[in-house]
Amino acid sequence: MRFGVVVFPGSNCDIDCYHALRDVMGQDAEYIWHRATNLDSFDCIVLPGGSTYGGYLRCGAIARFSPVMERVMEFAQSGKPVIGISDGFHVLTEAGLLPGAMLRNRNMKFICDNVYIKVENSGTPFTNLCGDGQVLKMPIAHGDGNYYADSDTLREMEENKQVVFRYCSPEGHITDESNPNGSLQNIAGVCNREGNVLGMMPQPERCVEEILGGRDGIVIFQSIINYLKGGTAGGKETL
Amino acid sequence: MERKPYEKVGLTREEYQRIVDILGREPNELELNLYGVMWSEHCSYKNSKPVLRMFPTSGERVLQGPGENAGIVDIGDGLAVVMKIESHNHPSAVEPYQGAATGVGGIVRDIFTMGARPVALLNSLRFGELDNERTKYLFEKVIEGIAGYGNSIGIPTVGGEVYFNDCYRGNPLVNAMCVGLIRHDDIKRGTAAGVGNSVMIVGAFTGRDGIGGASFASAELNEESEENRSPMQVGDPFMEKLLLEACLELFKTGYVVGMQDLGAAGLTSATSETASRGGSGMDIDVALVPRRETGMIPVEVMISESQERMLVIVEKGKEQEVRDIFEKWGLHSAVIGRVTDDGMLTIRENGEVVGRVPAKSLAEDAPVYHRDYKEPAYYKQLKDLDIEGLEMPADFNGVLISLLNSPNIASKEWVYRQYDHMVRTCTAVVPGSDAAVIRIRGTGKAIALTTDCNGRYCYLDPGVGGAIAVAEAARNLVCSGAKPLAVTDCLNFGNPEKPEVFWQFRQAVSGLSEACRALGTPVISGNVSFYNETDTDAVFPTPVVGMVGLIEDTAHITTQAFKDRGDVIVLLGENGEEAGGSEYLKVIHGLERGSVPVLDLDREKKVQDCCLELIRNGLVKSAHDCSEGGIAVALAESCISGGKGARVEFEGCKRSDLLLFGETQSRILVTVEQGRLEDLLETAGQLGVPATVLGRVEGERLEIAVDGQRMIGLSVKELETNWRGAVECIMQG
Amino acid sequence: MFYAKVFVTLKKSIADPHGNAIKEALLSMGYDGVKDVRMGKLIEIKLEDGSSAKAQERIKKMCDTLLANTVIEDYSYEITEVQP
Amino acid sequence: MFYAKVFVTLKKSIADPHGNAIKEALLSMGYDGVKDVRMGKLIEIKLEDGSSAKAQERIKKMCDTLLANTVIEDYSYEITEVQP
Ligand SMILES: Nc1ncnc2c1ncn2[C@@H]1O[C@H](COP(=O)(O)OP(=O)(O)O)[C@@H](O)[C@H]1O
Ligand SMILES: [Mg+2]
Repeated sequence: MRFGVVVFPGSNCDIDCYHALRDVMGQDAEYIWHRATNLDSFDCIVLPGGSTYGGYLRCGAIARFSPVMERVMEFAQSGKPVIGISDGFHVLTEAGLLPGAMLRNRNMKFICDNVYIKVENSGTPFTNLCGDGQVLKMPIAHGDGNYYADSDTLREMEENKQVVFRYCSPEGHITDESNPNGSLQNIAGVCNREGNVLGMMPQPERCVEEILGGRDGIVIFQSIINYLKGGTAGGKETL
Repeated sequence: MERKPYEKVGLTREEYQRIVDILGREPNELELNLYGVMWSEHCSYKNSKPVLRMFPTSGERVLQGPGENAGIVDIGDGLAVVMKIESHNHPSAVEPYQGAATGVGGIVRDIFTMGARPVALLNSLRFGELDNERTKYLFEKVIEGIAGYGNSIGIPTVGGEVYFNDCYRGNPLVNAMCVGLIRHDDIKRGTAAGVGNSVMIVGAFTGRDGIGGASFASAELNEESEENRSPMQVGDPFMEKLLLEACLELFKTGYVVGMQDLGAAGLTSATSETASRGGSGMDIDVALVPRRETGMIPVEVMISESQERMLVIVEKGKEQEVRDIFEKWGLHSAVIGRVTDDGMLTIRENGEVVGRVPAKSLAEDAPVYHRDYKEPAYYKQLKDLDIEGLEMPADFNGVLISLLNSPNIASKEWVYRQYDHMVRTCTAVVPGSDAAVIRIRGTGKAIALTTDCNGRYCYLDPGVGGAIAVAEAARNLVCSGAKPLAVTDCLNFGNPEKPEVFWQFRQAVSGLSEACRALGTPVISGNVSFYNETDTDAVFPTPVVGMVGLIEDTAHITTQAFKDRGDVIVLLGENGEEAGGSEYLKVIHGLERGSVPVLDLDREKKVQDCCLELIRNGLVKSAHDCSEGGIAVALAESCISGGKGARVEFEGCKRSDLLLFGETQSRILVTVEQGRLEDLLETAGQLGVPATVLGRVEGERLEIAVDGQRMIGLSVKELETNWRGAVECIMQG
Repeated sequence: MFYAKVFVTLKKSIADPHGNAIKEALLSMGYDGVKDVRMGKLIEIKLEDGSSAKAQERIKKMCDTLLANTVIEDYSYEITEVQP
Repeated sequence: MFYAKVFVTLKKSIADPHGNAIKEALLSMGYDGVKDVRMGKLIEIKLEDGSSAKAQERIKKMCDTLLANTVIEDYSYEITEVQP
């Protein structure tokens, strides 16, 4: 499969996504400069983490106007999978591809740590190899990951199963204590109504090798590959 | 009385005369200012140079020693590590967020100027005690500043240290260290050569920032200038990230002759140093320097310290190619002059020469001073410590908890949780163990990194304290499975014009040097920061040691955490009962005095070599060095990190408080599988290192007995709650 | 030349931890009587434009598209004509 | 009750990375004519006080001690009396 990792000015985790996809997952991966205008050859687009435009004004607010974003929107509208991680999640909300917005972490600090998240919807292209309710251990590294949406939007999202991940305790309980940043209802990742665009604050590319302290991120990438190959949920045994 | 013009730029009468001799005439205003900044202690090291010659600076693996933007040490496979540490103490005291942030920015530029990809940041920090709002504010904002900059440019901040002591109250220390990776073939130097080659300035526009502090001899300064000068800058990590990527891309073209970042003394030092190193001259026009502000006069352009700028010497005819690369990254670049062969730094404004001096005279010919030094009165007085008079604590559990709660020993998680320490996905050991470990992609190797310095030891005995800083740094690396390779140092001291301070400085450098020789770790780069004092007092002499080590095989990576119940705990080295200078003495008895722990460098080396050998033989499951808080704290930390308890027994002791909490050097706690214990003891014996079985990893509690008597018994949970929560609790309370 | 002062503030319904922290700090410094503190952004823009009405319109559009995220923020602005 | 709008801005001679990035973004979005953008803080304070003069004085003191760092920032404020 061919993955495109977008490089915005200020992207940092582009190389990490690239390595995870190529060296660990053995996929075809390529960087896409933010001025690129053709995404035809790609099967999946990754908006990586980092600090696009320094995070100035608001995270993702300026990158969202990069030339490549119009193509990303078309790509998404055509139903192909797009995943935004951390700052990439910001770009997706700013671009209106995902509902809601992000506030400053409630403790006002940047947080880099391992957290636990629970898979709330295992029917997406990004989670189809996860069990429903499966708990994953994953790093976060952000200052503005406090997810917000107004109550109408939230209700709609719940109805459509658009909340894909929630922060939880190691045992899978959704508690305030296990919520690192104050996100509304512990939301850690959401998808669009169609399910082909995912944004998540936890960073799967940071946990794909034992030497990095864990491999729970692999299932996310594996799910995408599975989806692209035409597989669907329930393909768990292939892991 | 009106001060003389040379006094206003900080020069003495003799120094002025020297300039007149060099030029064969009186300098004009601009020229005088150039000498003023370049011959300052900060740029010229005129007070410290003779002392720094004590450092060992060469070795098999040293590819670049002191004198360049950063030092370089070989790690095999055609790869090398580039590293440097630098202070940003004074700016951080005034504007902690921006002061710390721009400190990080500056050190990162030093690394990629050499052609290296920065892969890790560390920071060494000192503040007053956290008992007042001002200090808490400084601490909080410095951390935010480091995080704000480092996180944004995507270089992981993987380690460092923080200590609190009243001596730093008015004068916090903020030292930032950066480490880069490079292929030998790609090493670039800050050299200007090749007559006719172009001199370009790239990155941010030049403004009046960073020059408010400098004093001016000039009567011609207009009001616009006076009003708008600011001593501080605001860091722009986004610009730096672009600059970093653009410069690394540019190096690949082969068009770069030399590169230098614009740091202290801005364009003045960048032009004169590159020309001087290349044995060439330079002819530049300040009118060509892109500016952010109107009405700037030549001297302002020459000494502005606006951030995120680089000077690039480019092969003639390749300017457009260079421009294209910077444009791609959304950055400005401009040709401001060319390299000449007359050895002169010629400065023009719109073509007209406004200043012309020998480049080398600015960069290298500052006078050198051999300062007076004198042993301070306190030195002998404080050695006195009435150990008999120290009351034996009744409750050892309480002592251990107090130590774990001391911000100097407590977990620094509150700090490093704010740093992105994982970006670039190479951090194999994250902050919280003895040293950070970064794997080297494409090889089976890794490097280990640490910074260390116990300021209290260095105050009580600068010589031994300095040596211990090196020894502890090396020990931390060894505990991680690395062979120590090289040192970068940041020497933070008071006013060198005071003989007592200068004595501390000399002693410390001598101690550092001796230890560096003994442990085979040459000094490849460093930085001196003097005048760290307020009206009342100087800071403790604080010679911070940054060290890199090489792990030949990632399988050797070792951490301090206890791994499995049943493993045997062995002490390499020998226990002592030393009290002087310990955190125990400070926290429990309120004393900062006594003789610092003895350091026998031979023994230290043996213990370290032994530990590394054992690790390489696959015998060691965890390793942790004993430092502040002694062996009891070391045991507690290994328990906490591993989430497992331990049962330990000591024998043959006079004072159990000093045995458990004293800070005797050259000790490492290792654990080994029961089945391999004999192998371990045998190897240690062959290497002539005492190895004592202390006990086992077991249960959920730390149980320590001395000569059959139970001294400490606490649940790991309780240890952890205190140790992990202490700093956060203070900062929120 | 026009000079616009754009104010971007968090929606009233959204908690403002930063403002809160400042309020607590002020209270602890003895500034009692402080009832509420909110932290927002001030964006100053110098803009050349044909007419005040056009400047007005453009600023509004900048706010809607870039300067504010209306999911979480409100904005307002003041525009004055100034000498270039 | 008084309502104070405090504006904290970077000193003129200090580079403003945020403002700069916004300016570039606006230009690239086609808003030509944008000459300069600076980004600062807007701090809104609700304050109970005896008189307008006293509120004025206290706000100034808050700026000097907490709200701005006058090494790099300037501040100004507007105070109006409002219904509690
Ligand atoms: N300012 C800091 N930044 C990042 N990491 C830090 C900082 N201060 C302490 N740490 C980390 O916390 C751990 C403990 O620090 P310290 O007690 O100084 O270690 P040691 O005694 O082994 O030298 C180390 O892993 C260190 O890197
Ligand atoms: Mg230590």
